[in-house]
Amino acid sequence: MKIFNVKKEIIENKKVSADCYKMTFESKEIACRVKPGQFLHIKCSDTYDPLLRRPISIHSIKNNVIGILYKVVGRGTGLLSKKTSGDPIDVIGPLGNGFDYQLLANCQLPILVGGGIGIAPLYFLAQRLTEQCSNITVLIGASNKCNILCIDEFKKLDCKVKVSTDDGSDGINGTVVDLLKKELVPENSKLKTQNLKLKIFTCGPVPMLRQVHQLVSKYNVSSQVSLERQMACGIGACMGCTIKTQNHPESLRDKTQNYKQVCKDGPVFDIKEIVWEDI
Amino acid sequence: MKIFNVKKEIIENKKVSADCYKMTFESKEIACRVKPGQFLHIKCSDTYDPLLRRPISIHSIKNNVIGILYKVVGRGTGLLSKKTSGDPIDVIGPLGNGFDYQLLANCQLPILVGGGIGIAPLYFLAQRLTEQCSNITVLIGASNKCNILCIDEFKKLDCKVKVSTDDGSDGINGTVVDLLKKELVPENSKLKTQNLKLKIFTCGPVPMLRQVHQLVSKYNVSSQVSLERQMACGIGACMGCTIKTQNHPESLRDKTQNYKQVCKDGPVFDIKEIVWEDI
Amino acid sequence: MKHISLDINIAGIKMKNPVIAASGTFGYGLEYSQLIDINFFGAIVTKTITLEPRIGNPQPRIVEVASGMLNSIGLQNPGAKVFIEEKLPKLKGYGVPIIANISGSKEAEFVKLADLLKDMGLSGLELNISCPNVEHAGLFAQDADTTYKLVRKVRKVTSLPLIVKLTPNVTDITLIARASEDAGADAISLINTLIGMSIDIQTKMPKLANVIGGLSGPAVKPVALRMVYEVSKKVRIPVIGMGGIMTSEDSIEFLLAGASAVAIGTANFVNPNTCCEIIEGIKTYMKANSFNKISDITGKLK
Amino acid sequence: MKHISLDINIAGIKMKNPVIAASGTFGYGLEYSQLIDINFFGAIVTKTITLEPRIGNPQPRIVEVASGMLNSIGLQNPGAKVFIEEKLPKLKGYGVPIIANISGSKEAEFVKLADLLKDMGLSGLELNISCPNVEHAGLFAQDADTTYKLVRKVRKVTSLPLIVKLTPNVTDITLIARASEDAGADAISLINTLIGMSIDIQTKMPKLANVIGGLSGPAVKPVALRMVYEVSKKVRIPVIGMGGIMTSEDSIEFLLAGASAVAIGTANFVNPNTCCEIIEGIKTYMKANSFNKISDITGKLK
Ligand SMILES: Cc1cc2nc3c(=O)[nH]c(=O)nc-3n(C[C@H](O)[C@H](O)[C@H](O)COP(=O)(O)OP(=O)(O)OC[C@H]3O[C@@H](n4cnc5c(N)ncnc54)[C@H](O)[C@@H]3O)c2cc1C
Ligand SMILES: Cc1cc2nc3c(=O)[nH]c(=O)nc-3n(C[C@H](O)[C@H](O)[C@H](O)COP(=O)(O)OP(=O)(O)OC[C@H]3O[C@@H](n4cnc5c(N)ncnc54)[C@H](O)[C@@H]3O)c2cc1C
Ligand SMILES: Cc1cc2nc3c(=O)[nH]c(=O)nc-3n(C[C@H](O)[C@H](O)[C@H](O)COP(=O)(O)O)c2cc1C
Ligand SMILES: Cc1cc2nc3c(=O)[nH]c(=O)nc-3n(C[C@H](O)[C@H](O)[C@H](O)COP(=O)(O)O)c2cc1C
Ligand code: FES
Ligand code: FES
Repeated sequence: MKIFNVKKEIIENKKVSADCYKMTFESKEIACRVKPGQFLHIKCSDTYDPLLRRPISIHSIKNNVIGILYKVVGRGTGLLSKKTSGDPIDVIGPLGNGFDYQLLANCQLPILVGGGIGIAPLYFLAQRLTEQCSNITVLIGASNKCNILCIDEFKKLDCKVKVSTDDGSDGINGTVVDLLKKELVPENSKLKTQNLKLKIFTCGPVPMLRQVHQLVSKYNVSSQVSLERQMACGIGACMGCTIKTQNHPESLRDKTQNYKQVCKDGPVFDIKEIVWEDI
Repeated sequence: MKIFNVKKEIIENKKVSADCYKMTFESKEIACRVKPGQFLHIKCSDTYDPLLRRPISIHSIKNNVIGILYKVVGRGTGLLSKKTSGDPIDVIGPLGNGFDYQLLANCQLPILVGGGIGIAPLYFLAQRLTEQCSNITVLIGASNKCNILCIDEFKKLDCKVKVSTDDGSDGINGTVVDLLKKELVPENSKLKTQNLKLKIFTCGPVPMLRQVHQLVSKYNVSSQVSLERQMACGIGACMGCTIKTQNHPESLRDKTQNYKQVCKDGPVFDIKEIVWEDI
Repeated sequence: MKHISLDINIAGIKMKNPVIAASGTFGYGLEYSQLIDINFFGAIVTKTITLEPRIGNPQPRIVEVASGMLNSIGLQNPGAKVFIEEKLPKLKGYGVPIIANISGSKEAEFVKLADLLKDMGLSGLELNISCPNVEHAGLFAQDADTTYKLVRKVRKVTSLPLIVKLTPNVTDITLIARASEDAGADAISLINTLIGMSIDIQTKMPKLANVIGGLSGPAVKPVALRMVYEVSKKVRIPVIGMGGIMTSEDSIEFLLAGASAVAIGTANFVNPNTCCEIIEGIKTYMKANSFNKISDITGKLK
Repeated sequence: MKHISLDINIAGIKMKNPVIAASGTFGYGLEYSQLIDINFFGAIVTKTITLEPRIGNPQPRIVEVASGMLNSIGLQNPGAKVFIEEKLPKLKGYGVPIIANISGSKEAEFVKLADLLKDMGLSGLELNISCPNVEHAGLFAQDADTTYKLVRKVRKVTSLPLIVKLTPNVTDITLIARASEDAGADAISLINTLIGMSIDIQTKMPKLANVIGGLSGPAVKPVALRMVYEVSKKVRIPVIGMGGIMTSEDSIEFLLAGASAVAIGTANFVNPNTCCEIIEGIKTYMKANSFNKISDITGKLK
């Protein structure tokens, strides 16, 4: 697969919540190849401090305009947030494998489960899913009302949106896993009679993903998860971002096969593939 | 003497020639204590790259507004030039000793000799000299017409301004040392009969200063020179910026007395004090 | 105007320019081929290969520090068999000399591996006797005698150009370089990473699961450059300089200090186009300074 | 709520906090007193003093590098006599323990100087056996035996708290630290600067007139931290950690790694207020983590 290092001008970089920003720029090369779940490796500084690029998922594609949604957590994202329209931006992408979102005709119902900034890649996924179906459910978890992201955007795509907040300031009082539980338990029997299958796509902090894993294991629902790791190269060369996965058939010959690279083999994995105790 | 580390907002930072900028900010603490020839130690970046501060002379004082005039030559000054009005600036000052510009009543005629960006500290000196006399001559040397700095400002102070350019695009075709030669040779006899003494203040690149030194030694004219050195602390603590000076009477007891610190004992020296072969 | 040539011949390895991809930062060459034309390189050194597959160290393995990074990959690699059967055939399709970087925890492993790799169409072998991310009491390259013995044994089983890669974590690197030369090395690579550490003050735990890791990037450049300068004055075999090279200016510093070629590691992560830019930059510098060949620059420090 | 105390006692030197001004970066303490209140410091270590005045190395002596600087000051100092007669009386006026840092090119010079300084009201002596900017074959602190002998002799002539400052330019710093402890040192300071170099590719000359110089600043922090961690596990005497400390977070990393106090060098140049900010930052951290005294942090790495 072809990967590009493009240097573009920022179209817009605007604050969308207390600590999140949305940035857009145009790149035909990337836009016409990228799949939901793939990410970009972004240079945040022209100096050696900070030195490394930062991985950020693709949040939206509209024509050739690429959108990213990011949270300011440290120096790299801090510098990114200071850039303004017209400033240059240097990105490498598209990177990683992306979600496998081909639905089996009408018999699969997608549920998108995003915790915090984990919602970022799911919006682009929803954009693409609407081309196939109209039954998308989006579960958004946030610490409080002010930090809920993308709710209007998802509604505009006609998604069924449900919200949870840790402090109950909006939606249900609880976590996005509580929301998911509700989708799974009662519906499950209904769906079965209609011969429908849920398909879950999730991204968020590790503790949340671990709970999602427990839940979907219990109900045996097909789930894909987008993971994060500290990255250096982002392209599969440095072995910095490995993750332990379930035993690979080849692992007798080559035990390294049990370790995958989040940047290249991921960031999206089948939730069952990951050895969750090892994260 | 009291030194301050002030954090202020930039009032203005504007381009004044192809590669020079003038920045202003307000600091009462510094403004009410500073002498011409003193400098500031300026933080150009919030990151560790570049790490050290950059020494820049005080170019002008108006009420409590401090002006600096700087040339973009590398990363530090490059970053400085990108700052805009309202951005924070972190400076330490006033540092160094400054010019000794008390004139002996009316019997001393000041000549200010600036090569390139070396003109920067001389404007502030001219501001202060006008309080004492009205006979200031300013010699400005530049590579070409577009790089001549401050000509109007000096004229507004009623200084007699003469210009040289390396390519003859303005003023005389030659260097500022050629200009100075003209001031010294013919005038010298005239001045003597009037019992007037020239007093030279100069700043610029080392090859130019060396020539000024030769010239003024020949005519035995009192001259002060502002020098540059790579600096770390700027305050006299690190011994990074030493310069060899003529034998000190104490040097038998302590030979380090022959070495002065440009940041603390300078940057202004009597031109005769410097061992020019050693620079 | 004379013809400017960037060709070099290091220890019998013919390269079209002196810019090499450093071990461990370029995988097996194939990953970056989706993004850049790897035919531009003077040579490619593979990620370290060991006899048996290694799963490497636990996560996290990477942490950024001021002007650099720490890594504790721990030589994760699929082992010699997979390398020979799967990686190498693809790599040989490129028009670039391939240098296999090998390591082991015992002398015998190096020897066996060198023997295994001798007729595989490789352009050279680099002995990584300096990886800080594996457990044994001290690195081979921290002791001149140990280095001498190891290199001597490997030398006996292979006629491939033999490059020995040294660690900067020593009192006097020239002693280790001399020992390598005496034992029959054809070239010296330096530096591998400096051993460092970083702590998360909130969790009170080391940021790397392995506690310590190897420091690379611009932060180490002054140390690397000094060591290249010291070593190149003491050995007659060529020195491949590396450590924090980000630009052609950095590369030229290493050449002036005495390196015959340079290798680029961490910079690939930051700017995958670094090597191409360096090649162009060296060319421009040669033109401006009337240098016709790389050896005109090597060691020309005044 | 319990009372938080930053007091420490290092080798008999009572400090009101563990933040020390590092040798060579704070002059004789007086320069910075025009700008900051130096009474805040836990202690001040003077610029290295030698028996005779030294004019130091030629210019340029300083060059900036990525996240750090190289210096080749070469121990310029006015000598013991001027120090005792002019500098010390002023310094003693402050309410801060003064530690004199001393050096020499021969063992005998150290001994003589230590003897001279023993009844001068100093709080301690730091032996700089690790300055890379003076010429002799290797630094004292690059060899355990040499270190042992030197420290032993100095120990005999002074009952002042004796701190030995080590160089990071060694294969195994724990050996040198152990030798110092065995010889009677009361504390260990580390690290001095890493030896580095930088080249001007236009003039083709080293950027420092002395060719090599000492690397300091954030670039060296990972190496310094690792060495503090290693050494503090191997010696019983306290370790003073330094190398690239810019913030209270950095300081706390050193404490967690095993340091009993920290010293601040290059950071003073960048932000003269660093030490005060660090003291405040450590206090805040202690509150948040329910630590009551500095020794609650020291070595608490999980
Ligand atoms: C595939 C992938 C996709 C991502 N997509 C998004 C996204 O769409 N929006 C978003 O806001 N964030 C995303 N992240 C996380 C984002 O990369 C980190 O928040 C960012 O790198 C932090 O950089 P910083 O300099 O601001 O923080 P730092 O000051 O470096 O560190 C702050 C925190 O961020 C973590 N962090 C630092 N560097 C990385 C890194 N390279 N990878 C992962 N974590 C890191 C640190 O461990 C630390 O906890 C993604 C991460 C990955 C791996
Ligand atoms: C007392 C004093 C007053 C000065 N006043 C002015 C002024 O009013 N206007 C002005 O434009 N310049 C002035 N300079 C020069 C100015 O400090 C340097 O141009 C600046 O530090 C370069 O920084 P940089 O990061 O842009 O360049 P770098 O990328 O660091 O280097 C570019 C060039 O600048 C030189 N340089 C770098 N750092 C220093 C330093 N700390 N001191 C001296 N030279 C350095 C380098 O040797 C190199 O040749 C003054 C210097 C001194 C010592
Ligand atoms: C992530 C990473 C992995 C590395 N792996 C290896 C390796 O497997 N074998 C080896 O000899 N050197 C390895 N190195 C060291 C580099 O080849 C190089 O010597 C060092 O990083 C200094 O160069 P740099 O600053 O340009 O990166 C690795 C470096 C990094 C950053
Ligand atoms: C300009 C400069 C001068 C120094 N002079 C001395 C010295 O005279 N004696 C000494 O023991 N250490 C000296 N050092 C080393 C520092 O004390 C300290 O060990 C080192 O710089 C690492 O700390 P830092 O990164 O905080 O600067 C000097 C360091 C610098 C930067
Ligand atoms: S980040 Fe380098 S292999 Fe994944
Ligand atoms: S710059 Fe530190 S003494 Fe002058």
